[in-house]
Amino acid sequence: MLTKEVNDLLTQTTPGTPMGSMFRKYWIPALLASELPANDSAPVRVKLLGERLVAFRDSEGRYGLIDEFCAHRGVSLWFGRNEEGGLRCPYHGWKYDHTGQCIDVPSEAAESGFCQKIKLTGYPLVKIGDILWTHMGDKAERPPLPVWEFCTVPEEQTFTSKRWQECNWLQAMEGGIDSSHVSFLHSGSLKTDPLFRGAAGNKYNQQDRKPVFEVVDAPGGLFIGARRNAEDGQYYWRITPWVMPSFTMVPPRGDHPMHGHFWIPIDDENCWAWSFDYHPTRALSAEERQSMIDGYGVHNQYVPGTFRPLQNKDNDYLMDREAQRRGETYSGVWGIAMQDASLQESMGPIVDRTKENLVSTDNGIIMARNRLRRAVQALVKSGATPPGIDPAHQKVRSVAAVLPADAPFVEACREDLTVRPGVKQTSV
Amino acid sequence: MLTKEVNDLLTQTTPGTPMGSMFRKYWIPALLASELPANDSAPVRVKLLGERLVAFRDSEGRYGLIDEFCAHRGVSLWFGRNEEGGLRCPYHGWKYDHTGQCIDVPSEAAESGFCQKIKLTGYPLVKIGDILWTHMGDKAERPPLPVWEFCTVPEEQTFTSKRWQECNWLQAMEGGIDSSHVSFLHSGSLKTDPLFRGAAGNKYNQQDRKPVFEVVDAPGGLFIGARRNAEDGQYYWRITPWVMPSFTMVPPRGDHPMHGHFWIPIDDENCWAWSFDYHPTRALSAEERQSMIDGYGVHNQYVPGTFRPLQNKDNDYLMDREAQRRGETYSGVWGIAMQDASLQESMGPIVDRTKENLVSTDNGIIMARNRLRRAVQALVKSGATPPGIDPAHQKVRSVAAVLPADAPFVEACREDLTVRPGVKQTSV
Amino acid sequence: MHDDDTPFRTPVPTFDRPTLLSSCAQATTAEEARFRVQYPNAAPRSSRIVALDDGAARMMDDIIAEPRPAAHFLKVAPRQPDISPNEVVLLRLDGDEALLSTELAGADVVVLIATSAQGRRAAEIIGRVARAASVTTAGLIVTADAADDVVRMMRPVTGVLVVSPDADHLAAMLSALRA
Amino acid sequence: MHDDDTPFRTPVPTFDRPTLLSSCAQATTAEEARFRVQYPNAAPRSSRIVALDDGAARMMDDIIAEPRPAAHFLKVAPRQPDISPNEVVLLRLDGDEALLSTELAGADVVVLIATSAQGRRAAEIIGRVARAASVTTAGLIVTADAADDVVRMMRPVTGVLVVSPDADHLAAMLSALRA
Repeated sequence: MLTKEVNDLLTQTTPGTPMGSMFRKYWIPALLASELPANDSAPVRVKLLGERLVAFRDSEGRYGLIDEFCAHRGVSLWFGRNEEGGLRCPYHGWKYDHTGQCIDVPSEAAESGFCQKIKLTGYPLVKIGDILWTHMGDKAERPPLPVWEFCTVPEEQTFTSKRWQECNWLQAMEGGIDSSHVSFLHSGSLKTDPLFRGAAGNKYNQQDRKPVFEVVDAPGGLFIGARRNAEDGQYYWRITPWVMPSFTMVPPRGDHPMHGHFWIPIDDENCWAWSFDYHPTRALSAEERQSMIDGYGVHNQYVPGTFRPLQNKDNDYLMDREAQRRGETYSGVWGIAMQDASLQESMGPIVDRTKENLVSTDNGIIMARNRLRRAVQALVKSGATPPGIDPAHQKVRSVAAVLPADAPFVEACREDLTVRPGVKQTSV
Repeated sequence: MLTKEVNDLLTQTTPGTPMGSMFRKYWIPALLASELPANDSAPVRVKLLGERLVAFRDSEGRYGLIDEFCAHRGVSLWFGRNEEGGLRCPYHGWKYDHTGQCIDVPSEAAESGFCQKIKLTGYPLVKIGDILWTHMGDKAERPPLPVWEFCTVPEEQTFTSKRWQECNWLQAMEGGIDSSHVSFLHSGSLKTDPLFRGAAGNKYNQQDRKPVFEVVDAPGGLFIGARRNAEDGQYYWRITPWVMPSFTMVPPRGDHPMHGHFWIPIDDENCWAWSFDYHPTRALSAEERQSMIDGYGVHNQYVPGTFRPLQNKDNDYLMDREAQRRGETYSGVWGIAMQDASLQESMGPIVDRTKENLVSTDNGIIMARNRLRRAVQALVKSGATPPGIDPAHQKVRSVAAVLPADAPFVEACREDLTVRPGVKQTSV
Repeated sequence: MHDDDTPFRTPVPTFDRPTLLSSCAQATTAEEARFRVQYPNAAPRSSRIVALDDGAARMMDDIIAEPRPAAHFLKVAPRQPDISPNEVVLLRLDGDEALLSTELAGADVVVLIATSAQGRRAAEIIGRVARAASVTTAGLIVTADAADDVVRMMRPVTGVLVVSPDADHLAAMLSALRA
Repeated sequence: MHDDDTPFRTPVPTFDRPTLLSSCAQATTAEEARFRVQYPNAAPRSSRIVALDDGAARMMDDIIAEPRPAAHFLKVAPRQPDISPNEVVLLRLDGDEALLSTELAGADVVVLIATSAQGRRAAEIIGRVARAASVTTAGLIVTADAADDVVRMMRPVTGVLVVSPDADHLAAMLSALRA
């Protein structure tokens, strides 16, 4: 459990909140590059950390992420005309460039310079990989651009999706570092999902449903090791890196692509679950890519034309009690992603952690919360740079390996847990 | 901008608020007469100025507008049986007449006179034109019945619709007196709408997109003149009357019917946009009436069976970016009414006017707000009768005219701005 | 050309449009409205309010109790020495003289107040010089009469004109414009 | 048997599912969340926190300012008389001696804290006896070094292991576990 004060501290990210200030220190995913496919394409509403913004790509291809509402009367610029180097409000024709600077107020003489006095908030948008990244904090303290491996490998080796999750970012993220639910909730999927099945390591998961956890502090966050019995007194280890504030990677299975997540607050009661799949050294096969598009693995299907999952709380996640009974799915909900999301959403928009009853296998979550709390408090107190901003912290991989019984897993896998260009992942 | 205090003063109309008291001085539109088509027809829920009411037409054809909830246990009388001269609650049979007087409590002996002790709030409902009007204020101070021209001409000359708008009444009303957006937001519609196209005056709108405004105080409200350059050094004037609290008329185009609006608070975050079209001296043609029914001009299409616009915030107003690009519509939203409503709703349920940045072309809105503020404060302070109640204030028309360069437009059009029975509108 | 030369095309609204996460449904709730515009999105404006005649000067005195740091309140001086056809001598609140050319430099908007046609010559110069300098002008005529001559004086020199018998519109306008 | 021997079957999501009143849609609103768990749904837990070495004992002293009535804070005594191969002598906060067997009776969880391999023998006994008594064990290693030997000591005797250079995880863990 957490006290109400700490629960509020970690879950609230709107402007002016401590955790909101911390998220504003990082480059975070804002939208898929495919959402702004061409110069002068339709603007897109973006809500991040409680701020209402509109993203657009101007006539010269410059990306802009600016305040959604016109400074004149507060109309949404989503209705705007994206043309001739800026976004024009359709109400009285005020026009803004990609930085949010007002560049035309038709009712005033152009020479008066009135428009120069009007400036909307504007954040940068930078395309790296499939994603447009933004930094919503102080321009003077803008950190280096992100170097996560999944978005810096060649494009044929990577695939990214995002889905709307209807709960606070923290309870979604906690699912990403909670290895102890895999043997239960996702047990059906290990058999049937084309992006998981067939890996040699799967048998350890299914033979030993009581993994033992070790949680090890790392400069950028944590390494969470789950060990199961393997042959000859050795252990099968699945190692999940968590990098602050909200990057997680799932341990690999065989030569399947590696995958992971970013959990980004939309507002305090909604978040984006970003999901990626990539292979460090080879292109994704056509079948793999199609499976990802079809919603297998960590991805999902959508309500057409939206980023809302096809299975959502309004249709009970298309729960199938018969499939649950037959054991094809453990909870009756199809797909890894929605198995997690359905349960996390059912916990409420912001779970009340004063009421939970944690056990010692929850120590990964306990440690992560404590790291977040410490980093936020250090930021508030002394402006300390939070972990995860240093590019070295971002160069991590997950690992699946069989190790001798007494080997400390982080030391034994030091190199495997680090991005090594041209070297494939360590996996079983 | 407005201070928070004045913004609250002007936008809040629930019982006991100053602006709520002012609205309760006027006869206001409550519902379309067609909503109560016959004696003993189904009762209709009506919410006005934050009050929950139910309207019905009793067995003798008397209209009633009474408190929605039964005095016994609070059941909604919308479920009631409208029969035998009253509305009977289906729960325990309490029955009310069209004034709200309880006339039967079955559990009590009729002789006890118990029911005479029970009286729900009841307001008058009077049919004038297509509308049932109500007065929700003190009966002793009931003003003369409304005499607006659009509802006193013969019925074949007039058409009225209403639509639900999901924002505060004031920001909807401000759109009605904001002439400076016409050259932008509605520019596509002037070409294509059958209720606008073809007027000689349209060319002035399109040739001169920077109108100059003059705002002139009038006893009942304002006259807002927008002048554009015409031939031979003359000006093309479009004159919008605003009568307090919320009646506006659009300047006419050619011999097209004249139109205008009432903006009536449902509660603080919703309002009814009433829209009328009439011709002072001729019947509407079948084509014109059909165009109005089809949602052209200031009218709109509906979600079937409701007064909610077919284009609404849940479907992004069926925005068409291709039509926006082709220039058929300026914002991509179809129809004058929904072009306005979409932007006004995007400003939020009650726009925060402390944050806006007005310019001098917004002086019509600035003046109207100041008139409302003064009238409310005078009412609170000394009980002064607000403008717009005097029938003389209601006998106004909008005008479109070409005038000499130095003519004061109100003086030059004194007669044209006044209702003259049997004389058609002044229009170009 | 006539407007109705354009062929009329009826857009066909349909129901098969999805509700996007980013839809207006999310865009207009009371809860999220709290988070709009958390910062000053406009630089302070600098305005000059000029009383063109004696009645206007009295009106102005009535409203300057409220401090408006970005506004200069000015009156046309009774004596106008013949400096230049483009110059007007103005008086600051403290009685010091100021030149129109100095005051216009750095101004965003000039509000001219008139109660009569007394200030015709000054109005003509201020309007002409402000237009040349691309400074927005607004006019407020406060008079209970028909005021034809005042309208004739003010219309050519202002970008927007307000006519009212009530002096309190001046304060409302300045406040609304953040002047 | 291989996992992929199982025939692959694609479930077909459909749209023809009604939203029930009892659907999750109703179950996950902010309003209803207030009404969850209105009563104590868990009995108090009883925990034993055991410092295995001197560094761990100093750390423990730092956090016990906060009262934790359901927790017993214990240190492995420096002198271990040879009572039994299944017994460890512990010291309570007040300096009194307590036996492991006594302390384990009624305990829900034992948290072992180590900063070095100094407490190897005590750790081995506590882990073995706790497992036999079905008492959950958790280990916290607080050390800035690689700590191979401490991991080797703690891994066989704990059900979950946390390794961190920061002492403040102890307080966070105890609080999170309601210890």
